[in-house]
Amino acid sequence: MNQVGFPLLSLITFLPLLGGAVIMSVRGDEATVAQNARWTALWTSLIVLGLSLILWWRFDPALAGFQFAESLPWLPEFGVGYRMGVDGISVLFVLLSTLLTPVCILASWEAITTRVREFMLAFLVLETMMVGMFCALDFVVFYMFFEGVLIPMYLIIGVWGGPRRVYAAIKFFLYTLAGSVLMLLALLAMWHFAGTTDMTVLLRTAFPQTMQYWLFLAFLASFAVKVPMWPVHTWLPDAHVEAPTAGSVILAGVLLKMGAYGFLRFSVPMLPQASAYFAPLMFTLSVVAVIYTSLVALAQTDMKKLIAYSSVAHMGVVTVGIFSLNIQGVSGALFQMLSHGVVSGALFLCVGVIYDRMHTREIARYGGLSDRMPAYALTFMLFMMASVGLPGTSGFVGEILVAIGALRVNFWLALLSSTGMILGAAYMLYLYRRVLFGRLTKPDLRGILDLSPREALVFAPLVVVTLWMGVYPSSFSHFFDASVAALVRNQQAAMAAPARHALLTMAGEEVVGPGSRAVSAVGSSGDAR
Amino acid sequence: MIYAAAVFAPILGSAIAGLLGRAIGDRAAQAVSILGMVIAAICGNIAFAELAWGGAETGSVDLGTWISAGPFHAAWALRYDALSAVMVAMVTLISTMIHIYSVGYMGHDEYPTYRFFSYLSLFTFAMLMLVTADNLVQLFFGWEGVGLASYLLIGYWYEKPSACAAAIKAFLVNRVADLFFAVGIALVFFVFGSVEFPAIFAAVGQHAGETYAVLGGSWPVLEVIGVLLFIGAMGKSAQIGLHTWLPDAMEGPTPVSALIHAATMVTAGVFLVARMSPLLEFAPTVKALIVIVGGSTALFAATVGCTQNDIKRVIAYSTCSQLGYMFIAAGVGAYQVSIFHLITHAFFKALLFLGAGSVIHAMSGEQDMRQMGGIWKKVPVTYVVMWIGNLALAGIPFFAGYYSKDAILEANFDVGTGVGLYGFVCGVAAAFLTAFYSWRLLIMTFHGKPRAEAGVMAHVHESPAVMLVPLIVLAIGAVFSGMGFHAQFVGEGWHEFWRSAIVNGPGNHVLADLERVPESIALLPTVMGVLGIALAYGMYVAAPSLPGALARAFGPIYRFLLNKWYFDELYDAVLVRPALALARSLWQVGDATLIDGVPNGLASLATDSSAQVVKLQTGSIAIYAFSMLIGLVLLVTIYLLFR
Amino acid sequence: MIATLAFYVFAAVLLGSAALVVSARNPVHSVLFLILAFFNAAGLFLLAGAEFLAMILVIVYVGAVAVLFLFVVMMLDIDFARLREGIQRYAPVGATVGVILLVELASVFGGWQLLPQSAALRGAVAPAAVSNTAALGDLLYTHNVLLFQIAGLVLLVAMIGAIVLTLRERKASRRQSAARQVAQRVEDTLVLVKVGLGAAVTEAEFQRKLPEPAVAAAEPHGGGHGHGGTHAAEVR
Amino acid sequence: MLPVSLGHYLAVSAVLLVLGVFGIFLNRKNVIVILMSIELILLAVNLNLVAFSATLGDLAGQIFAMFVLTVAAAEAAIGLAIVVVYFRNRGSIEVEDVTLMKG
Amino acid sequence: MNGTLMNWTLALPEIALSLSGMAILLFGVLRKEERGFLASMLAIGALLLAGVLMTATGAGHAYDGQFVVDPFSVALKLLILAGAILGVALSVDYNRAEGIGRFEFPVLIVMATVGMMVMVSAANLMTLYLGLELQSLSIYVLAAFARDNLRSAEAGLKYFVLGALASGLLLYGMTLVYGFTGTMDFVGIATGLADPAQASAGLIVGVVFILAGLAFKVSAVPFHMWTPDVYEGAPTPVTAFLSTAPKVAAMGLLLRLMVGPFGHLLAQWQGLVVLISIASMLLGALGAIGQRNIKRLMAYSSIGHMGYALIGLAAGTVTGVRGVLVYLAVYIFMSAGAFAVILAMRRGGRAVEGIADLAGLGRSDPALAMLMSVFMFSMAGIPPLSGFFGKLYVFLAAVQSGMWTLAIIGVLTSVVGAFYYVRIIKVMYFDAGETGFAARPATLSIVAAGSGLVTLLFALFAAPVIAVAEAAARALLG
Repeated sequence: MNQVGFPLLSLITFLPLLGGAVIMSVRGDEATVAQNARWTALWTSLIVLGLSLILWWRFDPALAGFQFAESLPWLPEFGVGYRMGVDGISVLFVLLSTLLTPVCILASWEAITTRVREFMLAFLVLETMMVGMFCALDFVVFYMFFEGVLIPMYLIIGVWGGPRRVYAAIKFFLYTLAGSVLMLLALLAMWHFAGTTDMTVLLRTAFPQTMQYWLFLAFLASFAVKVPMWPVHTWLPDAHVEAPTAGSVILAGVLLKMGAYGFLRFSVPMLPQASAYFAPLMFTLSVVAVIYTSLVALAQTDMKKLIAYSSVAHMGVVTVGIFSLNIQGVSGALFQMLSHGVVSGALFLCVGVIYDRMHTREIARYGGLSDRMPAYALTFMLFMMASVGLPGTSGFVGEILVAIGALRVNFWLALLSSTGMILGAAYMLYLYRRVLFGRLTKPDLRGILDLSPREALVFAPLVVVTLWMGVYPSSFSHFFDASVAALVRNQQAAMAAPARHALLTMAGEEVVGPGSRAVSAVGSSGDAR
Repeated sequence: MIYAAAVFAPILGSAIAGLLGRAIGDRAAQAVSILGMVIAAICGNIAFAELAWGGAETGSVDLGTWISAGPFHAAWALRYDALSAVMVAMVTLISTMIHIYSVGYMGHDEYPTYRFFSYLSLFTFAMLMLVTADNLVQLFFGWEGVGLASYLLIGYWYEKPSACAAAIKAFLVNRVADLFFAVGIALVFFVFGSVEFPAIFAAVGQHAGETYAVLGGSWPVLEVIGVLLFIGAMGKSAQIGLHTWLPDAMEGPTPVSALIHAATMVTAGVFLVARMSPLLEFAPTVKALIVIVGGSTALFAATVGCTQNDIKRVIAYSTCSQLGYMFIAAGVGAYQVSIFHLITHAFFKALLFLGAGSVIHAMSGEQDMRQMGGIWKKVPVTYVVMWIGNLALAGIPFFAGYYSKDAILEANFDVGTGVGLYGFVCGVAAAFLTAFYSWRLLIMTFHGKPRAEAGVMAHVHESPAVMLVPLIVLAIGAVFSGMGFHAQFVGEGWHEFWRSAIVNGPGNHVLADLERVPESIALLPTVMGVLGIALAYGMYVAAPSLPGALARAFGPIYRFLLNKWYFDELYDAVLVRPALALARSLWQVGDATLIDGVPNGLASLATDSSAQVVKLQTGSIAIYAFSMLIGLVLLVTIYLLFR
Repeated sequence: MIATLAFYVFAAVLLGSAALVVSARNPVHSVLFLILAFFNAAGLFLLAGAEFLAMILVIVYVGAVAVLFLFVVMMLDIDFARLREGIQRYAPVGATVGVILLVELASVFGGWQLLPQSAALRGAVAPAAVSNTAALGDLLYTHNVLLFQIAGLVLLVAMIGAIVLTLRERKASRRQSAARQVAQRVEDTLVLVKVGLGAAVTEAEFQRKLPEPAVAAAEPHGGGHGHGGTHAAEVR
Repeated sequence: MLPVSLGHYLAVSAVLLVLGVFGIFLNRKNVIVILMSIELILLAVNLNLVAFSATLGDLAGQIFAMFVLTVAAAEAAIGLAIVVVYFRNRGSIEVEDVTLMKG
Repeated sequence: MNGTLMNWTLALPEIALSLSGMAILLFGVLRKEERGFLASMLAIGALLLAGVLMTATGAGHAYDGQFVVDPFSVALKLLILAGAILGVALSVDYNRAEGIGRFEFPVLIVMATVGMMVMVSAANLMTLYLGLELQSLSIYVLAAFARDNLRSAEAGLKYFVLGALASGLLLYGMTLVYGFTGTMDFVGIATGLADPAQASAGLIVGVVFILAGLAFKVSAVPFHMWTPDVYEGAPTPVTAFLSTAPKVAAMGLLLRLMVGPFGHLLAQWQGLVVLISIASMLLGALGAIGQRNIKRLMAYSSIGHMGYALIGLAAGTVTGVRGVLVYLAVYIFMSAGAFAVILAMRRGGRAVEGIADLAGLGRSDPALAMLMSVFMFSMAGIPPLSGFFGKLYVFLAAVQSGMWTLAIIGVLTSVVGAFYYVRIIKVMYFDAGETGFAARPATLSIVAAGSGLVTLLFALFAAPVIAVAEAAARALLG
C-alpha cells in the first residue's frame, strides 16, 4: 500500500474525529466533562503528532512524487476517489498542523472555560479538516476538507470569540465561502474536461489556454481570499481580533497557508500558462499587500489586529515567491509559509498570554511589561525578530529566498516585495516598545505574572522550531527540494512546449519585466534555477 | 578550531549569561561572559598572529549547510584570511576590554546586569560571524545580528523613552540599508549563480561587460551590485543620509557606544567594502561614489561635531567623520589603508568613549560638557587617556591615527583624479575640524572653572581599577597600533600580509605609490591638526567669550550645525510623518471604508433587496394570483418573442 | 345553420353569465349566474356531440355543486352590506395583463393546426356505431379503470376533508348507535309490572331504563382526539 | 363534428379562462366568488377538451373531461369546507381580510 | 384488453397503500379512543409496506400504458415514502399536544402519498392530473387541519385557491397539448414531437402552461407566492411534510414531463427553466434574509433549493436529472431534520416559531443545536455534509451543458443563502436566550438524529445513492 504498510495518512486525518467521539460520549457534571475533554483532546492531538512524526521519519525526500499514497474507490463511475498522499510540498504542512493543534489545546487549557467540550470537539474536527486538506489527492476530497474547515472555525470564532465575534465570524464565513464556490465551478470544469478529479491525473492534463485563464481566475477567487491577498484581506483582521487565542493561532498558522498551498498545488502546476500570464497581476497585488498592509499595521492600536495585518503582508511575500516560478522563489515561499505558520501562531500566543491576564488587547493599556515578565519579553522578542526576518530565525530564510526568486523576475519586484523588511520591523518594534518597553505605570500591571510552566511548555516547541528552522533550514527544505524542482521543471517545460509558442511570447513579455529583459549576457544563468 | 572557538565562545557566554543569569547570579553571569570573551580574544589573536607572522594558510572552516534551494547554496563557514583575522583579533580584543570595563561602569545600575553582558557578547558574536563569513548570506546574518544586538543595547534602559526611540531608529535606519543589501545579494546570485565569496571573486572578470537594466537605463551589472551593497554599507557605517541613527545610539550605556563605534557595527560597512574589493575593482563608478559619500560624511560630521555639547555626541560625530575617512580610502582602491584606519580608530575611539564614560561616571551621569570643566585633577588617569585618544584622533604624529589618516590622504592625493582630490580636500578640512572639536571637548570637559553643581563636583572621583585597566590597555593600542602595524598593513609588507584577502585591480597602484607622495602633502594633515588645536585653545581658553559671539554672529549657520543639518527634521517631515498619516488613512479610509465598503455594501444591498422582495409578499391572495398570472404571461411572451 | 346559431347563442350567454358571476354584487346572484353558465356550457357540449358530458354537467354541477355553493353562501352568515364594492385598485394593470394573455392565446389559436400524425396517435378513437354514453362507459371501465379508481380516491379524500374540517360533535347532540340499538334486549328497557286490579298506574311503578348519553360527546378531551370545538383557538 | 370551427370553441374557452382568472384576482368581495371563478376555469378546460375530442374524433378528451368534472366537484367540496373553516375563525370571508400572514 | 395490458401488479404498492389508507380510516372510525397515535403507527407501517412492495415489483407499463414503473419512478417513490414516513413521525407528538391528533391526519398523508406515487408513475396526462389532484386535495385539507386556528385556516384557503388556479392552468396546458398531438400518452406525445420543427405555437403555449402549473407545485418563482404564507400557517408537521415529499413528487413529475414527452423541445423550454431557476435561487436567498419566523425562513429556503434543483432540469441531460435526484434525496432529509428541530421548539406547552427563540439552544440543548447546525451548514452547501453533494451534482450538470451564467449565479446565491443559514447557527450558539425548550419527544429525537446522520455521513454512502440516481436518470432519458 505504501511505505509503512498501513493507511497512515487516513489515520492521522481521522484519528481526531475518534477523539471527538470520545469527548462526545463523556457524561457527568460540567467540570468533569471539561477536564475530560481537555485531556482527551490533548492526548488525541499528541498521538496524532506522534503519528505524523512517523510520517516525517519515513518520508523519502529524494522522491518528487506522492508518497504514503492511499486510494479507495468512492464515486468510481465519475472518476472521483478517496485518494490521499503527500509530497514534499504538503508533508511539512501536515506536520505544522499536527504540531500547532496540541499547542493550541494547551494554550486553551485555562483560557477556555465555557463549553469546553464543544471547543475541544471543534478543534479536533478542525485538525481533521486541515490535515485532510493537505493530504488529499483528489480534487473533490480536497474541496471537502478545504470548505469543511469553515464549520469548526466559524464556531470557534463565533462561540468563544470577542465582543464583535458575530460580525467577524459571519464575515469570515461568507468571504471565504464566496471565494470557494467559484473554485467549485473550476473544479467542475476540470472534472468535466479531464473526466476525473484525481489530482495526479489533473497535474498531467494540458488544459486549453483560454480555459486555463478562467480556471486560474476561479482559483484566484478562492485562494486569494484564503491567503488573503489584497484587497480581499479585510476579513482577516476582524477574524483574528475576535477569535480566541487558539483560533487565531490556527487561523494564522494553518488556515492562511491553505490558500497559498492551493496556488502551489493547483494554479501553478495545473495551469502553467495561466500562471505565467497572470503572474504580473499576482505580483502587483502581492506588492501592494506588502506595502499597504504593513503601513496599516503601523497604525493599529489593537495587538491582534496588528499581527493580523502583518500576516497579510507576510503572505504577500509568499505569493510573490510562488509566482516567481523558480526554485528559489517557490522554496522561499514554502519556507516562509512554514515559518509564518510557527511564528505568527506564536505571536498570537504571546498576545494571548497577556490577554488572559488583563483581558484587553489594546496596546495602550500595556507598557513596561519587561519589568515583570522577563521570560515573556524574551520569548516575544524572539518571535518578533523571527517575524521581521532576522537571520538565524526561521523568518529570514524564506524572505531571502523569495527576494532571490523575485529578482530573477524583476528588480523592482525584489526591492518592493522586500520592503516588508523595513516596514515589518517598524510596526513590530513599535508594538514591542509600547507593550514591553517603557516605564510600568499602569497600576493594574504591577501584579502581572510571568509565563507559567504551562505557557512555557506551549512556547517551548515553537521556540525550538523557530531557531532550528533559522539555523539549520536545510533540514526542512530538503523535504521539498525534489518536489519544487519537479514543479518548476514542469512549469518551464509547459511554457516551452512548441505547440504553445504563441502564448509563450505573449505571456513572456508580460512576465519578464524591464529589470531582466536587458540581461542578455546574464541570461546564461537563467536556466532551471 | 582555535578560530571557531574565537567566534563561538562569545555566543556561549552570551547564552549562559542571558538565559541562566537569573539562576546563577549576576556576578557569575558577568564572569561567564567575560570568560567567553577572554577565550575569544586569546584565540582570535593567536589566529591572527599565526597568519600575520606564522605564515598560516588561509582557508575556511566549513560548518555545514545553511540554506539551500536548487543551485542556491549558503553554508555556515568561517573564512580565515588576513582581513577576517585582523578583524577577529581587533573585535575580540576591544570587546573584551569593554566587557571588563562594563563590570565597573554598570556596577551602579539598579538592575542586574546579566542581560547587559549577554547582549554585549551577542553583539560581539554577531560581528565575528560577519567578519568571518565565507558567503554573503552569512555575512548578512552577522550584519543583521549586529543590528539586533545594537537595538537591544541601545534600548537597554528600556524605561527611557528616548532610549527606546533611539533603538528603534537604529534598527530601522539599518534596515533601510539592509533592504538594498539583501536585494544586492539576490542580484549577486542572479549574476554569479552563487553567493560564496570564492565563486564570486573567481567569476568577476567574466561578468565585467554585462549590463543590467534598471531605472530606465542599462548599467554595468557589477556597478549595480556595487551600489546596492554600498548602500547597505552606508547604513551600517552611518554615512551621510543614513547616519541619523548613530548619534542617537549613545542613548545606550557608554560601553555600548564604545562597542558600536569602535569595534563592531559601524566598521561592518567598511569591512564589507574591503571584502568586496575584487568586485568593486570592476566598478569604478561605485568607487567614485564611495569617495564622494565618504568625503562628504567626513566633512559634514566634523562640522556638526564642532557645535555639539553632549560629550558622547561629539565623539559619535567624530566616529561618523572617521568612517568617512575610511570610505574615501576604500573608494580610491586603498582598501588596506581603510582597514588600517579601521584598526587604529577602533583603539582610540574605544578609548575615547570609555574615557568619556569614565568622565560621566565621575560626574554622576552628567553628559553635557557645559556642565563640566575643571575636573582634570580629580580624574588624572582618565584625563591622560583622553589626551592620548584625542591626539590619536587628531592625527598627531606617532600616535596611531597619524599613520592611518596620513595614508588615507596620501592615497587620495595620489590617485590624481578629480574624485580623489575631492576626498583629499574633504579629508584635510575634516582633519582641521577634528582637531578643533577634540580639543574643544578636552578643554570644556577638564579645564576651566567647574560648572557643575557643588554636590556633583564633590562627588567627582577617579574610576575604579576595573575600568581603568581597559582604558590603559586601549591607550597603549592608541599609541602603538599605528606604528606597529603600519609596515604590514600599508607599508612594504602589505602584499605579503594581505595576500588575496584584498584585491587591487591591475591598474590600481595606489598602495605602491603611497611612498611617492610629496612631503608637503604628507605633512598637511599634521599641520591642519595643530592648527585646529590652536584654534580650540584660542577660542575656549584664551578668549572664552568668542564661541558665544560667533554663534550669535553666524546664527543660522550655528543653528544649522547644532541641529545636525536638520536631517532628522527632514526625515521626520518627508518620511515618518507622511508614512504614519498614510498608514492611518489607508486603514481608516482604504480598509475600513473602501475595501470593506464592498462586502458591507453588498450585505446591505442584499438586506435591502430582501426587504423589497418581501414587500411583494403582501399576504393578499389576489396579489399572489396576479403575480402568477404575470409570470405566466411573461413566460408565454418570452417564448413567443424569442422562440 | 341552426347549430351555428345555437353555438353563438350559447357562447354569448355563457360568457355573459360568466362575466356576471365574477362581477355580481351579491354572491347569491353569482351562484345563479354560475348555474346559467353551466347550462349554456352543457349546450355547447351537446353541439360538440358530447351528450353524456352535457348531462353530467347539468346533473352534477347544477344539481350538486352549484347548489352546494348556494347552500354555503346562504349558510354563512355574511353581512352583504359590508362587502365592498367593485374591483381591485390595480384593475387596469390586471386588465391589461389579461388582455395580453387573451391576445396571445388568440394569436396562437388563430392558426391552430393539428399535428399531422395526430390521427395515428389517438388513443381512443370514437367508435361510429355506438352511442356516446355507451362508448364512454366502455372506455371508462376498461382502459381507464385505474383512473376511475383514483378518481374514487379523490372523492374519498374530498369526503374525508369536508368531514374533518367541518364536522363538529356537540355534547348535546344525540346520535344513533346501531350496535347498541340492536344489542338492546327487551328486559333492559321494559319491566313488566303486575298491576293490581283496580290499582292506579302510578309513575313510580312505570319504570324504564333510559339510554346513557353518547360516550364520545361526554368527554371532549378524551385522549386528545376529541372532535369538540371547545378548544380555545390558539391564535398566536 | 363541430358545428363551427375549432377556433370558435377555443376562443370561447380562452375568454372563459381569462374571466375565471380575472375573477380570482380582481374581486374584492368574498372568497366564494373565487371558488366560482375556479369552476369557470375548469369549465373552460372542459370546453377545450370536448372541442378537441370532437375535432380529433377521439373519446379520450371526453373521458378526461369527466375526470375533470369529478375532481372539480371534489375541489368544490373541499374548497367550501375550507371557506367554512375560515369563516368560523375569522367571522368574515372578505378577500382583503385574508392577509394575516405576509412578508 | 387483455391481462398483460392491465398488469396491475405493477401498481401493487399504490393499491396496497390506498387499501391500507382506507383500512386505517375504518379503524379510526370504529375505534373509539386514542386513535391518532395508533393510526399514525399503522400509517407508517403501511408506508413501509409499500416500500417493501416497491422492491418486489418489476418494471414496465401497465393499465394500457397509463402507468409506468421504471427505475426513475422507483427512486422517486422511495424518496416520497421516506418523506411521508418522516412527515407522519413528526406529526404524532405535535398533533397530540396541539389537540389535532385525529386519525384522519395519517389517512390524508397516506392518500396524498398514493397521489404522489401515481404522479411519478404517470405515463399519461390524465394519470398525471388525477395523481396530482389526489395529492393536492389531501394537502389542502392538511394545511387547514388545525381548523380552530385562524392561521391554519388561512393557509389552507390560500393554498387551495392558488393551487386550484395552478391546476387550472396546468389543465388548460394539457388540453392544448392533447389537442395538438391527439394523444395524452407520454410515449405518443414524444413520438409526435420527435421533430421540434413541427411543434406549433399553441403546443408550446400549452407546455408553458404546464410548466407554470408544475412550477407552482415546486414553488418556483414566480409561482412561489403561496409558499411562505402556507409554510407559516399550516401546522408544523404539515409544513414539514409539504417541504419534503410533495416537492419530490412535483419535481419528479416536472422531470418526467420535460425530458420525456417534451424532451425534444428542450431548446424551446430550456431558457424558461433557466429563468425560473435563477429567479428562484435569487428570491430564495434574498427573501429569507429578513425573516423572523423560522417556518417562513424555511419556505424561502425551499424556494431557493428548488431553484438549485431546477438547474439540473435546465441542463436536461442525464447528469442533470441525476443531479436533481441527488439533490432531492439529500434535501428531504435536511428538511425533515430541520423541521424536527423546529417542532421541538416548545415552551410552556406552546410551540414557538421565532428564530430568536432558538437563542441559547447551543447551551441548553447541545445535541439539538448540533443537529440543527448540521442541517443548516448542509443547506448552505458546506462539505462534507450532504447538501454539498446535491449542489455539486447540479452544478456539474450546468457546467457540462455549458450553462455558466446559471452556474455562477447559482454559486453566488448560495453564498447569499449561506448568510441566513449561518445566522440561525449564530442565534443558537452566540446569542443568549431564555431557558431551554420543553423536553423533546422521542420521535423528534429519532427523526432529527436519523436525518442528521444521513446528512453528516452522506459522503460515506454517496456512491450507491448516486448510482441509483444515475440508473433512474438513464431510465428516463433512455
